[in-house]
Amino acid sequence: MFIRLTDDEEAIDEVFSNFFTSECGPETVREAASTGFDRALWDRLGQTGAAAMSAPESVGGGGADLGTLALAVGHLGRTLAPLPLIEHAVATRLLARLAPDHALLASLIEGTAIATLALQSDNPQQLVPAGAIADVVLWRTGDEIRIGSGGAPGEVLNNLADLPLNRRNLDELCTETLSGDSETFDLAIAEWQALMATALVGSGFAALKLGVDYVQERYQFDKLIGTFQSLQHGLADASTGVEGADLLAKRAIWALDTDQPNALTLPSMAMIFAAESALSSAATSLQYHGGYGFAEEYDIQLYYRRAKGWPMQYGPVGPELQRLADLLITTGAH
Amino acid sequence: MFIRLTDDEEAIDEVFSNFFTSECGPETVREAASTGFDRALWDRLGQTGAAAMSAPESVGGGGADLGTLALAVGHLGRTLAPLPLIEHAVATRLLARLAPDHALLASLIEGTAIATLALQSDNPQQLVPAGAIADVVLWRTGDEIRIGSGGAPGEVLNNLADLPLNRRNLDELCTETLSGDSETFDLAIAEWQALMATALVGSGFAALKLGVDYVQERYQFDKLIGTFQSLQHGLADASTGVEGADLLAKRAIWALDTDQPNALTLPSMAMIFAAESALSSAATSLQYHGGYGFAEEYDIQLYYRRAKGWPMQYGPVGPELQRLADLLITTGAH
Amino acid sequence: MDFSFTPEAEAFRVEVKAFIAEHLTPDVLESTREGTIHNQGFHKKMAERGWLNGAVPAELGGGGRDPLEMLVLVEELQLAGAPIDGMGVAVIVAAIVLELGNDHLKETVVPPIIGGDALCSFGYTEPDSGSDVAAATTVAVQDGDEWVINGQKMWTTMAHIADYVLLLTRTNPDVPKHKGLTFFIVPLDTPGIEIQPVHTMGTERSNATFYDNVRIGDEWRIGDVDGGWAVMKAGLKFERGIAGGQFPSAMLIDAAIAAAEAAPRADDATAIDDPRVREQIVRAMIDLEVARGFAYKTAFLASQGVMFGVEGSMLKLFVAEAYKKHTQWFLEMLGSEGLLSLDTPGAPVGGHLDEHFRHAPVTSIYGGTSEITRNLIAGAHLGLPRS
Amino acid sequence: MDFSFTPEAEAFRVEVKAFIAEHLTPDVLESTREGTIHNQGFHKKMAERGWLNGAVPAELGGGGRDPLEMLVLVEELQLAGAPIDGMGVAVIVAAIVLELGNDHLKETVVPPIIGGDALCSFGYTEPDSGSDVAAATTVAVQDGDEWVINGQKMWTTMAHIADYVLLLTRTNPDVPKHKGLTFFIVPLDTPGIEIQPVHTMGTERSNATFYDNVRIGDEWRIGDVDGGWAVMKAGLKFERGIAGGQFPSAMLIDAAIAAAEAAPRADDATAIDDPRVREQIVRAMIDLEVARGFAYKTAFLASQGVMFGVEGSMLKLFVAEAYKKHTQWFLEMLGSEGLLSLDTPGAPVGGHLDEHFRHAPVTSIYGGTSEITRNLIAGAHLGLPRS
Repeated sequence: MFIRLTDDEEAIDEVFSNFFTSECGPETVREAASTGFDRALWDRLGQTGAAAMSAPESVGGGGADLGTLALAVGHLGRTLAPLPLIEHAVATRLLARLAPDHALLASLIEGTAIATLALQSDNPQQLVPAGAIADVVLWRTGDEIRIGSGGAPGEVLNNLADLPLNRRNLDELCTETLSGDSETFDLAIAEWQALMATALVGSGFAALKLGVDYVQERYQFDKLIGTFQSLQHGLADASTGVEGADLLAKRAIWALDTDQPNALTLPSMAMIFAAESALSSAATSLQYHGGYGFAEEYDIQLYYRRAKGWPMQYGPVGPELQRLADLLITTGAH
Repeated sequence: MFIRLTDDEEAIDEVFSNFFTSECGPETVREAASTGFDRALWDRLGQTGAAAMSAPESVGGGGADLGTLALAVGHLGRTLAPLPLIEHAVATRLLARLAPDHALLASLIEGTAIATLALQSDNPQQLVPAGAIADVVLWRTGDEIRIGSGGAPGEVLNNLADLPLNRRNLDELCTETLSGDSETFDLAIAEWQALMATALVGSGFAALKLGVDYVQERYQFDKLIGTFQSLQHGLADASTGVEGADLLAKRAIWALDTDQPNALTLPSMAMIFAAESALSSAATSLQYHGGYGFAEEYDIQLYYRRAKGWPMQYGPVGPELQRLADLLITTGAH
Repeated sequence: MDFSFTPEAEAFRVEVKAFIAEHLTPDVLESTREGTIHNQGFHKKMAERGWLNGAVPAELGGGGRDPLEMLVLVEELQLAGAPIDGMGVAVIVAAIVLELGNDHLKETVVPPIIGGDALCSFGYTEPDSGSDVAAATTVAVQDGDEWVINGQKMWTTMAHIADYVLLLTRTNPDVPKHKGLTFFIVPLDTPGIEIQPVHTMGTERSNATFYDNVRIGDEWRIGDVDGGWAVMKAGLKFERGIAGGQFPSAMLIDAAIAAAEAAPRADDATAIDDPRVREQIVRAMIDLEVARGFAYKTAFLASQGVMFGVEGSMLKLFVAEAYKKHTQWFLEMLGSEGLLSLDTPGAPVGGHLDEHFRHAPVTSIYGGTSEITRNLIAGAHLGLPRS
Repeated sequence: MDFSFTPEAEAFRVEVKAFIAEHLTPDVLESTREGTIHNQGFHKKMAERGWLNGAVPAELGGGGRDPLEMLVLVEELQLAGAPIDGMGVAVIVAAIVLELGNDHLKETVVPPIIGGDALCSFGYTEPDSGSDVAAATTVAVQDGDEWVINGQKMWTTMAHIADYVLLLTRTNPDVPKHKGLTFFIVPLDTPGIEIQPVHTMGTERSNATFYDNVRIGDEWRIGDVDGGWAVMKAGLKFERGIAGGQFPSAMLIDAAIAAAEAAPRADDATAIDDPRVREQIVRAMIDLEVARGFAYKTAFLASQGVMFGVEGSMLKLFVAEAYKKHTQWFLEMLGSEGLLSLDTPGAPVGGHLDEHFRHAPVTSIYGGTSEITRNLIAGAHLGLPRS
């Protein structure tokens, strides 16, 4: 057991911390609001090797584990960087797993093409994460895993979280079926969930910090509002939620990296809990901003919208909880 | 619209307020803990006419509406009086509605026999409210409403809310089938729900008062704990819940008395909301009592246990919410 | 105990519904998309019915319509999603002027406001004073018969289309803060006023207004010099008369049911078949009934001449907190499709659930945050001592 | 990042499970029904394994077992519902004595406590000082080589079966309150001590203890005169080493699943088929995993020699609030049958869900209320200023 970053991880974390805080301020996020994507930033991230870092070395990737990728994703979450890092990394890993010799892999490793995966099975008209910009899409139909390329619409459907979201007509893509077990796709989904949890945790920490900083600047009734006990308690609860989500997300990432028995359920749990914690953190901080929390000009609303919107890409939480129930209650695995 | 007591109602309310506060202190409640029933108190209540007040005049009752009965039930809730007033009144009204000439009615009006109703249909072995002491039970099997008498077990099954609860083997009672529409039983259920909501609201107000009083007596850190903002906010939320439940319970009672279109759904809504508000009120007050809240010696735990236990007699809330959904979503009646 | 509306109120409800059917056209609804919940044509039509005047107490010379009928009006308008921000301000300003204003104001301001020809906005809040409204620093200094005003206001919603602003100023910095305030009704075309838009994450547009040596005559003052706190309290009092029906969840529930019926789920079901969604809809319905209880009680008390009940505060607190929760539920049940915003192709029920979600947080902030409201309930209702 | 237990810890888990299977007999479980979560035989068996000593840091002369292994121990014991209140107190008292005690105490008190032959109880809380423990008023006055103690303690759980009480007293009333405190270890058979039971709404029995001119020698003092606050902080520090695993919900979830599988619902279904119940069980499982995260982190920090992390406070807060919520859900799903109490005929899963419901509220009170814990997180972790 070693529940903090190793020295190596610390060093990598610092690189990403520097990258995201220096390259992606709130103005970057606002400028990309209508497209959900900053290609120049993507290219710069690609130069750090991050886009391909978690692909196997055998296909030209960096061979890093998810835990290392999660360091970058955490900072993406903190800064709300408009980049399809999660989708691209997960889809690239999936393709490398299923078809290590696939012709498309090279451009994905280079980052010149963007890959994503469709999260719903058997729905050829679904909204795909990064669907507006992805050149390559992987999805599941029945027991088959397919890959399609071409025809990124570019256009974005306006959405709550300023995401590069669009519908993809999967049947119309230039499609091929990949050989491989359908359950490999479950693993990709779990990776997406665990990384989404990681991004949400990052956003939750950042939103909490906005609130904590604001209540230490704002006076009302001749008192710093950060001294009011009800605000202190609201922020303490939010902090507890995000810290708990952080530990769970990290454990989910670890479970995937080390192939633990709960590697397919912990990521889902982490995503569900992180979604609620991040939203609660953003909503609490927003509330304590008073009217300013609602103003476009302040950053907290950016976090509020993404905390709700990011995990909605997966689908409604109700059916996911029932899926977990089927997996967990029948086996009694808790 | 007249949302307060009329002068007549004020007078009646005062009578019941005096009766319950003078006749039923916390020691009365504790003494009846193992039986859930204080027969001497029941007899004294009977002398005020309360037990039969809401039965029609045509069968010898007081002819009062539910709104008037609810005044007594509210004070029963505030004092946690160990009396089967709700069950007896509802069952007596049901019998009078179905069989105004029934031989058992006289003793029910006198209060020498106690009536109740089984809340679950088609379950001959169910736990019946006041089942340990009721001489007469009404229930529904299929489309039939039945009445049975005799064999009150006397013995109580130990339970969370110190209720006179026991299982009744309905098949073994001396039974007859009453003529009348099965839906008449729905009305009795709704009356029970609305009165249960009323009792819960009473208990919620009393529990809140215990908390408000305690925080104005207790010092910690050289401060009256009632000055701490987080406690103030917790109590404000609890108060809002109970006041809201009060208005909803009153409207449910009124809807039954005046045969409104939502007379069969508002009582259920009121019971569900009152149950949560009363529990939240008791739990909040208990928490602010610190360790004493947990001690048998303090009264708040009596409220905490009843707030949870009383409405559980009806059944789990999940299926009830689904029943409401079937009634309300399909008709769009909101 | 009687929760029924009078036959007159029920008849009025029929009238209001017919009015809505006739005048709340798609164009009117569309017009609020620019972010200001006001439509001049619709507002004028309401004024022509005498409904603005109806909300002004009779003893002040207003229409003095039964508060329960005004509740019916607001309830139906809100259920239909009609733009009524302008109405709310108009009624309160007219009532304040009639109670505390001078003849100039009564003659100049009230008739066009009540007639639906002029629009007013509130100028209370400042960048540094939100909850603590009495801390206003916008300064008014007397100069002969005139006042010279300098300062800034935030959240002067509708100021860009309004004729007047009800402006809270500081006229005495040397006394406890709530004793040095004075109110003015300032025509917004007075030189020195600048209006800048404030955009929000909801669809609403508000404004910041700047006052740079704005000169107005003393006839625009309302209430006594340094008597602003009394004006504020009067405004609060009249607010109760028309704010009884705060039912954002009523519209939301309709939208949620429609959206759930169309949202596909596994096995050819839709979200409306999901027990979890059904439970959430029923819970929202229960909360709505609770809100109605508070609203009815508040309106009943107003009809009895009792202006301040704790029910008004509880209504505000309960409705805002419940509404926020409901918007979270009903957006979430849609999964990825729920992300699509207003007027985006394919957005469930036109994206209105997203709109509700974006709008909801401000309802626990404006007009008194939930925290301030809880303080009030704890103090005034429960009698808990100040810390 | 590594969340795995060492092979040694996993081997130890096997040993603990075997121990539990052998020694946690129905009789032992039954014995706690009288309300004291301690069984002397079971406690002694644990001591014989060296597990009490294992939790005492090596640098103090204790067993100094890896905190992660102690976490495994506590986790397994709690999952099995073993009585471990006595263990918790023993370890903390032994460690405090070894760190701050004199030779008399080290020789007299530590061996029997660590050996499982003597039992200790905490005497911190008083009728008027709960959260504000430094406000203790039980007085100790020096009289030659002796101290004379007068006062009263509340919640001296296990005092009626214990040999010692770790007693917080006031020795100087003229200094700031936390600077005038002194600790003693008082043998409970000393004349002048009276123990009265305090019954609770849970099944637990606690005690009030009264001290009437209790005379003890100075050799029973621990820490400096007026140095009680340092002793208190030492105790808090050692608490982290063994309190890592607070998992009441783990047992609860097992009971809830068993109860749901047996609870009939309409159409021949049981509650376990109800999507609402299934969701609640999964949510409780998620909360349990979150709690594990905090517990593992706390134990990891302890194993690294880092004693104070905010994770311990968050663990306490999160677990108590989640547990209360879970007990409400799982009792409620049973409807009327859920009302039946422990050992009542026909009670679902023996009435344990009712027992959990009754017990839960105290978990957000003792050892620091949720309010105090939130204060702590806001101040120490978020850096928010005192009001």
